[in-house]
Amino acid sequence: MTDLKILKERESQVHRNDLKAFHMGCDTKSAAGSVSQRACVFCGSRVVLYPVADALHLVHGPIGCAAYTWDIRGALSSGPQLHRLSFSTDLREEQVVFGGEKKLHQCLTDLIDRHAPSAAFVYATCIVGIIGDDVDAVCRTVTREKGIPVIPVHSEGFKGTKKDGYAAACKALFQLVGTGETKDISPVSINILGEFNIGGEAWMIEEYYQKMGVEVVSVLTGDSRVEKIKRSHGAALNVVQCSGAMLQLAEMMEEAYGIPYIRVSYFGLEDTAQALYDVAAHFSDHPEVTEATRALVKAEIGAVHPDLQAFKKVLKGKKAAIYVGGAFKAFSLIKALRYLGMTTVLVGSQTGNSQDYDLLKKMCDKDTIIVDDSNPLELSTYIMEKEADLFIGGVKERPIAFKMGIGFCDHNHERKTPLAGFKGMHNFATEVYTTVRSPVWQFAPRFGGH
Amino acid sequence: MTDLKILKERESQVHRNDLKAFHMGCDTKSAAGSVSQRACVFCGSRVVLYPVADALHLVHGPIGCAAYTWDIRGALSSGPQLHRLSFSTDLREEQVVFGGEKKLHQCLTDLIDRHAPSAAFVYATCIVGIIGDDVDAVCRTVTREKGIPVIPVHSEGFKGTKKDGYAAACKALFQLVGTGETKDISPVSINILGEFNIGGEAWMIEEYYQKMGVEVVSVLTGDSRVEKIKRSHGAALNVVQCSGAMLQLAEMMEEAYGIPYIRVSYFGLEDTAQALYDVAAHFSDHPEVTEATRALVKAEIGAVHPDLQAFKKVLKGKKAAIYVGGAFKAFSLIKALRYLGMTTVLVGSQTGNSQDYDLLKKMCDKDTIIVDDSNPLELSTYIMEKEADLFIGGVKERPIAFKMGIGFCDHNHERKTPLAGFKGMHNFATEVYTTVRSPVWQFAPRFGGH
Amino acid sequence: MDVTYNDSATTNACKLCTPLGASLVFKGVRGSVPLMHGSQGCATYIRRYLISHFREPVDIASSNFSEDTAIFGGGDNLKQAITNVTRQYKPELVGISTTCLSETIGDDVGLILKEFKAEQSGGCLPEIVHVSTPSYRGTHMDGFHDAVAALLHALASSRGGNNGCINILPGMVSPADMRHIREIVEDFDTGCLMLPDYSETLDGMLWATYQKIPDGGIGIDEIREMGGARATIDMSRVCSEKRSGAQVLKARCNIPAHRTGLPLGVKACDRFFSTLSALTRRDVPKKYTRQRGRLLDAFVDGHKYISGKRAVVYAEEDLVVGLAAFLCEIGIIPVVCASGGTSGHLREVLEQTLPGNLKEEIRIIEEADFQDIEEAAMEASPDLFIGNSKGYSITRKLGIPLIRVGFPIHDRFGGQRSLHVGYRGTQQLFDNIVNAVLEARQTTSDVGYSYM
Amino acid sequence: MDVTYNDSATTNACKLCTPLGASLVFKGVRGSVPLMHGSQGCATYIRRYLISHFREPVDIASSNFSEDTAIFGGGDNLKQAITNVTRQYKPELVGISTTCLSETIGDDVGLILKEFKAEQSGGCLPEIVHVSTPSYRGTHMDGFHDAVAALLHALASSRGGNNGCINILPGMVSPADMRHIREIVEDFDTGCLMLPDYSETLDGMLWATYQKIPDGGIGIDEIREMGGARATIDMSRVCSEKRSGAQVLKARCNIPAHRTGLPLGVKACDRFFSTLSALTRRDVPKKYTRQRGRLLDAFVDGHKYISGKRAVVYAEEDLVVGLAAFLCEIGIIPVVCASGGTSGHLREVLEQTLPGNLKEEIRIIEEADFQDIEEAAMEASPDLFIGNSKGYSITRKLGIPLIRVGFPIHDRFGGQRSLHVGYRGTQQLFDNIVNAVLEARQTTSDVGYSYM
Repeated sequence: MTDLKILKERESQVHRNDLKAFHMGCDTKSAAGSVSQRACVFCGSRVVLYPVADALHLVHGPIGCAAYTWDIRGALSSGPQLHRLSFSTDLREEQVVFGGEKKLHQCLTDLIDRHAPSAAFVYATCIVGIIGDDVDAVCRTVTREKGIPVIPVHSEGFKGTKKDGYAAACKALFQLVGTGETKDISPVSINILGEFNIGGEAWMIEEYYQKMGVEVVSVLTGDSRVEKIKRSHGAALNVVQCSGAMLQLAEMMEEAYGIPYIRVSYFGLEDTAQALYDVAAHFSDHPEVTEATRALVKAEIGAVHPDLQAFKKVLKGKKAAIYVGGAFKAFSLIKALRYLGMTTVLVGSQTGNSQDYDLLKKMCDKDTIIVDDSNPLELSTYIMEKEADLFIGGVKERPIAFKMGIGFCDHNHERKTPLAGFKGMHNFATEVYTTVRSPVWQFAPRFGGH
Repeated sequence: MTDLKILKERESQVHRNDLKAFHMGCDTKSAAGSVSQRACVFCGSRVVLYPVADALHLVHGPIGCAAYTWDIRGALSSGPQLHRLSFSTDLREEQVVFGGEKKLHQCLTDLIDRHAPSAAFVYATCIVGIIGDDVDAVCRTVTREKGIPVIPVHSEGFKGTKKDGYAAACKALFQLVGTGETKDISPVSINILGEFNIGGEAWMIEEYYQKMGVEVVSVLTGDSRVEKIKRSHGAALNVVQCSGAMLQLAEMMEEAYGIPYIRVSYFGLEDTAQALYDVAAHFSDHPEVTEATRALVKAEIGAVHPDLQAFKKVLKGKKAAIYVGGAFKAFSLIKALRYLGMTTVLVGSQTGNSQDYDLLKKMCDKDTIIVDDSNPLELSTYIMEKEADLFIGGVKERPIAFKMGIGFCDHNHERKTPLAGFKGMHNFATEVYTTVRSPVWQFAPRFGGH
Repeated sequence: MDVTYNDSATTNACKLCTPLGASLVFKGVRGSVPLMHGSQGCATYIRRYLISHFREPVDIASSNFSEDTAIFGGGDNLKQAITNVTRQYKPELVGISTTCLSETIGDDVGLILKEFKAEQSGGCLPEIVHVSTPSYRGTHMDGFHDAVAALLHALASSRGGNNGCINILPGMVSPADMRHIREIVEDFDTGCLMLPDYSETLDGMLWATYQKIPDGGIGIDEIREMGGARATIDMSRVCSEKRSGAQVLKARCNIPAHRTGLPLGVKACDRFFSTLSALTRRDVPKKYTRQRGRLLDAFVDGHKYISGKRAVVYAEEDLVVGLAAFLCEIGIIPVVCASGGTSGHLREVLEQTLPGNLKEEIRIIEEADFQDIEEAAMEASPDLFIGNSKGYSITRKLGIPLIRVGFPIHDRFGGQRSLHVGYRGTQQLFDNIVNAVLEARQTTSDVGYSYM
Repeated sequence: MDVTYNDSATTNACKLCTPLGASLVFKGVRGSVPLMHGSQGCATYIRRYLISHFREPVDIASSNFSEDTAIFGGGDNLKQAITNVTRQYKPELVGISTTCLSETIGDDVGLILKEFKAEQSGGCLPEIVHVSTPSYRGTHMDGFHDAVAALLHALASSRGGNNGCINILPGMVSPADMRHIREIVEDFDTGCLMLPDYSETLDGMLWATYQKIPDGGIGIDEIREMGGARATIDMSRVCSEKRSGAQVLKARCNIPAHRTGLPLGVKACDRFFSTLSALTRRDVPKKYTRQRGRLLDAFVDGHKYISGKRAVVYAEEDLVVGLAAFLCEIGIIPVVCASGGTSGHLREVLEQTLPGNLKEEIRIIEEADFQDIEEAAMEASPDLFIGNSKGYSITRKLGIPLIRVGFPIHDRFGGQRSLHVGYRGTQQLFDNIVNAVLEARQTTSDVGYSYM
C-alpha cells in the first residue's frame, strides 16, 4: 500500500473492498486537525432551505456564515430571487457581550419591511447559543408583529454534523407544512423532496410527472414558494430524492399526515426510470399513469441513447473516483458510470451511515477504496494509486484532481448544469467525456509531461 | 525661430502672420520626400462618394486602396450598409501584364448579382491607367447588361491632388443627377452638398431645415441613395458645406440646370445660424421660413449656451493648433474656438488655395503660423514653440500632439461624434474641454513630468 | 425607533471574516499549515471560498469543535488537532487562528499552547503561532494584518547587524503582484523579505506527487531575518499603525518603517520606486523607467476614451485608496469609494490622497455592504464599476461594465494571476478600463464600428 | 461562364499590401526612415493604418509621383526624395519600397540608386536599401519578409569569427512580443540580434522634444553583425525558404538556420526554448519553467470551460499556424483556419502541425477574404473568433466573442502591447479565451451567476 499515514482516529473509516466484512466507522465527528471536506450544521440547513425563493434567509451571527453562502448555488427560481441575497445580523463585539436579540429583532423588522417575504428563516450560528440569545422568542414576536411565519433554524455549527443541519431544516419546513389550503389537489399527486432545482433539474422532473398525469403539489425545496410548502400535506405521496437531506421531513409528514413516502434517485437513466415507475406503481389504480410513464421513458431514453453509446466507446475502461456529500448519490453515480463503461476505483461520502456503506461494499468491485469523511491527503493518495481518469466531487475536491492531472466533474450544489433525469444523464456523460478526453492531460506529469 | 530646417521647396508654404503681405505657395504638388499629411486623388473621390449607401463601390486595382478604406469612416446610413463593405478587383501580376478589363467585368457582374446595388462606382487606381484598361468601356457594357448605372471614377492616385479626386467624384455624381423624377418637389427646396453624415450630422441638419419648412431633396452624399441623387436637380437651391469637395458639382448643376448655390458652414453656432439664415433669405418670398428659422436658432442656441459658457470659463486663453484637409473648415474652427475663448496659434490645410490663405491671414492674430501641405516635423516644431494646449486634426496628426503632451480633437472623417450644427458645437466644446482638462498632462515632459 | 447604522442588517456583505485573512497569511509561510480553532464549517467554507479564487488546493485544518467542546472548552481539541496536523503534514509551522466560537467561550489559546508545549517537550514540534481572530471584531483585513504582526512578534528577532534586505509587507495582493514586487526589489540588487508570500503556494504548477504542503512561501528563518533588515515597506496605509507588522519590527528590532501605500497608479508607483531608490542608493533600473514611459504614453493615447467617466470602486480599503488615486490621475471620477473594511481610516486617507476639487463629487462609504453600494451607485450614474466579482449583479442591472480586480474573482478565470501593482500592473488595469469602455460603446452602438 | 477563384472580386480583404510590410521592417531599424516610391496616397494610407494600431507617429516619406513622373519615370523624384529625407531626418538608413505604380511603369530602382550614389559621391549619404514590393504580387507578409532579406542582403557580412549572438527573425509580431523574445534570449546569457526590432520605435514614451526618428531599432552595425552569429532562429514556417532572411544568412555567411515557428502554445514554446537551450548549452532558466508550470496548471484549471469549443482563426499565416496548434492543445477545435496570405504553404504546414484526428473538422482557407471567412463561419457554428479587429462585424452578426490578436487592432486599445509569444503570451491568450467564454455564458444567461 502507499506510504500515507492514516490518522489513527481514521483507520476505521478507510477500507479496501474485499470479501471480508468490514465495518465502516461512520456517523462520527471528524478528527480534530483533520482537513475534513465536511461542512457544519449550518451548512446542512442552508443547503436544504436555500432554494425557497420567496423567503427571507437571515443568518444570525458574525458575517462569515452569510458571506460564504451568498449566491453560490445553482438553485434556480422561476420567480422571486430573494434567496440569492445574503442577509446577516453581522454581530459585533457589542452584541456578543450584551446579547444580539435586539439587533436580530431590528434586522428582521427592517428586512421584512423592505423585501416583503412570504416567510423568514432565521439561522442561529455558532455563537448564538453561547451568548444565550432566545431566537425562538424573537421569531415569535416578529411573527406576531409582521403576520408572516418567522421560523428559527437551530443550526449552530458545532452542534453535530451536516446531517443535523438537514434535520434542523426539516423541522423548520415542517412548521410551514399543514398550514395551507389543500382542496383541489388531485388524488394522483406527489411532493418531490430533496430536489433543489440545480440548473433547473426540478423543472425537468416536474415535466416528467406532468406527462405521467401526476400532480406535483410541492417541490422541496427546488424553486419553492412558501405557499406551496404550506399545502404540501395535501399530496398523496412523498417522493424523496437520494440524499438523506429530507428523509426526516418525509417521516414527519408520514407520522403527522399519514403520507407514505418512497425513496428514489433521478440520477442515471436506470434510476430515473425506476423512480418514475415506482411512482406510477404507487398509483396503480390509475393504469393510465403507468402507460404514460412507459411511453415517456421510452421516448426520453431513445433521445439520449445514441449519444451515450458514442461516449461509451471512448469512455469504456476509464476509472473514476467518487467523493460526495451523501452516500445515496454515490450509488447512482456508480451505476451511471458503469452504464458508460467506467469502473469506480474509489468511493466515499461525507455523511454516509452504516447501511449506506454496506450497500456500497456490495455495489463495488474488489479493491475499490471506500472512505468516510475523508481528507485531501487520503483522496490524493488513492486516486494516484488507482490511476483514476476522473474524479467526481465538489469544489473542494476539484484542485486535488486537477493538481494531479485528473479529469473532474462537479456533482455538488455549485454546478450550473442539470444532471438529473434523462437529459441530465446526457449532460453528465458529455461532461465526463469532455474532461476525460481533453488534450491538456498530455502535459500532466503523471503522463510524462514535465 | 526654431532650428527646424524647412525644405527649400516648402519655404513659400510656411508663414508667420504679420502686417506684411505674403503669398502662400499652395495648390502645388507635395515635395518628393516630404512626409506630407496629404492623401491622393483616389482618397478625394472615395471621401465624397463613400456615403452613398446603396451603391456598390468597387476599387479597381491591387488590394491596398480598398483595404485601407474599409469601414473607417463614421458616415452613417439609415438603411443599406453596402458602403461599409470593401470591394476590390484585387489585381494580380497576371492582370497587370495582360490587362484587367476581363476581371473587372467579372467582378462587377458577380458583385451586382450578389448585392443588387442601385448603382456602381468603379474607382480606377494608379496602375489602371498605366496598364491601359478601358474602364469606361467596361462600365458601359455592364450598365447595359445589368440595367443600373455603372459609373467610372477616374481617381488614379498620382494624377493630381485630393482636390482632383473631389472633381472626379463630382463628375461621377453628375452622371446620376438629372436622371430622376422631380415632380412633387416643393419650390422651397434644397440639396445639401458636402455633408457626409459623420456621426449623423446630416440628420441633425436635415431636421433644422424641416423645422424651417424647407424640403431637402438630396444630401450629397451623407446617408445618400442613388434615387435621391438622380432627382436632386429638382431642388431650388444648392447649399454647399464648407470644404471645397463638392463645389464643383454645384457649379455643374448651376450650369446645366440653373440651380443657384450658396456656400455655408455648419460648424460653430455663428456659422450654423448664418447658414440657416442664408437659406431662409434665399426663400425670402416665403417669410414663414425666416420666422421659423429665427425661432429655431433661438431655441437651439438657448439649449447649448449655458454649458458653453461654463466650458469657456475653463478654456479661456488656451491655445489651439489647427491642421485640417480643407481650409474652409479651418475658418469655422477659428471662429468656434474664439467663441470658447481660445486663440489659434497655428493653422493650416492640406488643400487650401490662395483666396483661402488670404482669408486665413485676415482672420488670424499676428504671429499665428499659417502652413500649407505641412508635415510632422513642421507641425511638431510649431506646436511646441507656440505652446499649444490643443491640436485639431486627423488621425495622422494625433500622435504628433500626443507625443508632445498636447490635447487633441479629431475633426476628420474617422470621428464618430457629430460636430455640426448647434448640438455639434456642444459636442465639440465638450471634447475640447475633456481633452484640455485631462489630468494626464501633468505627466507630460513639457509640464515637467519625466 | 431610532436605528443607528450598526443596528441594521448587512445585505450582501462587502467583507469576509477575520480568520480568512489570517489563514491566507499562514498560507504564505513556507511549510506552514493553517489551523482554525473552532467549528468544522469555518475551515470548510473558507477553503471553498479561497479555492474558488485561487484554483489551488487550500488545506486548512480545524480543531472541529463538538457540542461538548463548546461546553467544556477547546483545549483538548486544539492539542489533538496540532498533534494530528503535525503527524500528517510534518509542517514547519502551524498557524492557529481562532473563530468566533472559541473566542466567545473564552478559550485561552496562549495558555493551551503553553501546556501543550510543556506536555510535548520531548518531541520535535513545529513552530506554533497563534492570532486572535474573532469574526465579530473587524474584517478579513484585520485578520490578515494581525496574523502578520503575530508572526513577526513570535519570530522576528534583532540579530544585530544589517543584512541589507528590505522587508515588504504587501498586504492582501495577488500572487502575481507578489512576484512582481519581488522582481522589482531584486532588480535594485537587494534581498526581499516579503511577508506573507503566497506567490507560489497559491499559484503553483501541476504535481507529479501530491504535495502535502505546496512549495513556496517565506521561510521561518527569513521571517527571523526580517529583524535585521535595512527597512520595512508597509503597503497598507489604512491599517492602524500600532497594530501593524511594521510597528512590531520598529519597536522590537528598530527597523525603520515606510508606508508607501499600494504601488498602483503612477504617483504611488513613483513613491514606491523612489523609496527603494533612496533605501538602496541605486537608480531606478531602465526596465522600469521604460515601463513608466510606456504607461504615460498610454495614458495620453487613451485619455479621451475615459475622461470624465464615473466609476464606482469597492474593495479592501487599501486597494480602494490605490484605485481611487489612480482613477483621478487618468481623469475618471471615483464617484463612489466603498469598502466593507472597518479600519476607520479610509475617509481620512482618501481625503489626503484625492484631489481636493473632486471632494464634492466623491462619496466615501466605510463599512459598506453591497446594498449601500447599489443605492449609492443608483444615485451616482456611474459608467463602470471596479472591484471584485461580487458587484456583478449590480452592474448587470445597470448595464455597465465591471472591471474585476482584487479578491474574490469568482466569475472569471485567472484572478490569482491578475497584476495590480507596479507600472506594469497599472498598465494592465488602464488597458482593461479603456477597453471596457470601448467594448461597451461598440456593443451598445447601432453601428458597430470596427474602428474606434 | 467558368469563374476561377482568382477571377472573382475580393470583399473585405484579409490582407494588406506589400509596401506596408516592408515599411514596418524599416521602422524596426535604428535611425531609419521608410520611403515609398510611388504616389503620395500609398504612404498616407499606410501611415494612417499603422498609426491607428500602434498609436505612435509613423513617418513614411513618399517620392510623391505626379502625372509627369508616371510618364517620364520616377528617377528624379526618387533622388529628390532621398535628398529631402536626408536633409530633414538625417537618417542612418533610408528604406525604399516600391509601389505598384513605380513597378508598373518599370522604374529600375537599382539603377536609379546607383546613379544617385555616383552623383552624390562627395556627400555623406545614409545607407540606402531597397526592396521591390509591387502590391499585385503577394501580401504585406511578403513585403515584410522580402524587406528583411533585402536588409540582410545589403548589410550582413561574414566577419569571420563567431560573436556568440543569436539572430532572431521574429516576423510580424507585436512590440511586446519583441521585448519578450529579447528578454528570453538574453536570459540565456546570449546576445540577441533581432530583425526587425520595432519594440521601441512603435511603442515608445512621451517626448520632451520631437524625435524626428524615434529611438530604438536594430542598428545597422548590428545587422552587419548578424553575419557573425551563432545561429538564426526564423519564426516563420510558411515563408518560402529561398526568400527568407535566414537563407540569406546561411548562403552568404554560413549561419545555421532553425525554423521554430512562432513560440505560441506549449509545444511551440518548448521547441523554441529547447532550441535556445541547445544553441547556448544552458538550461532553461527557472523563471520560464515556472511560467510554463503555471501555464499548464491553468490549462487544467480552465479546460472544462473551453473543451470542445469551436473557433474561427484568421490572421497572417504564421500566426494562424501558431494559434491553431495552441487551440488544439487546449481542446478547442479551430474549425476554420483562414488567411489572406499567399505563401502557398499554409495548408501544408497546418497539416504537419495539427492532430490528424481533427483533419475532417478543420477547414483551411488560403487567400481568404472576410466574405469567405463569414461563409465558412456560418457553416461551422463556431463559439468564438480569434483574429484581428477586422472580423468584428461577423462576430457581431453571430453574437459570439472575438478575441483580438495580431494586426490590426483598431477597435481596442493597446494592440502594440498585446503579448502572443512565450509561455507568458500563451498564458494571456489562454486566460483571455477562457474569460471570453465565461463572459459570454454569464451575459447570455438569464440567471447571471456571479460564481462560475
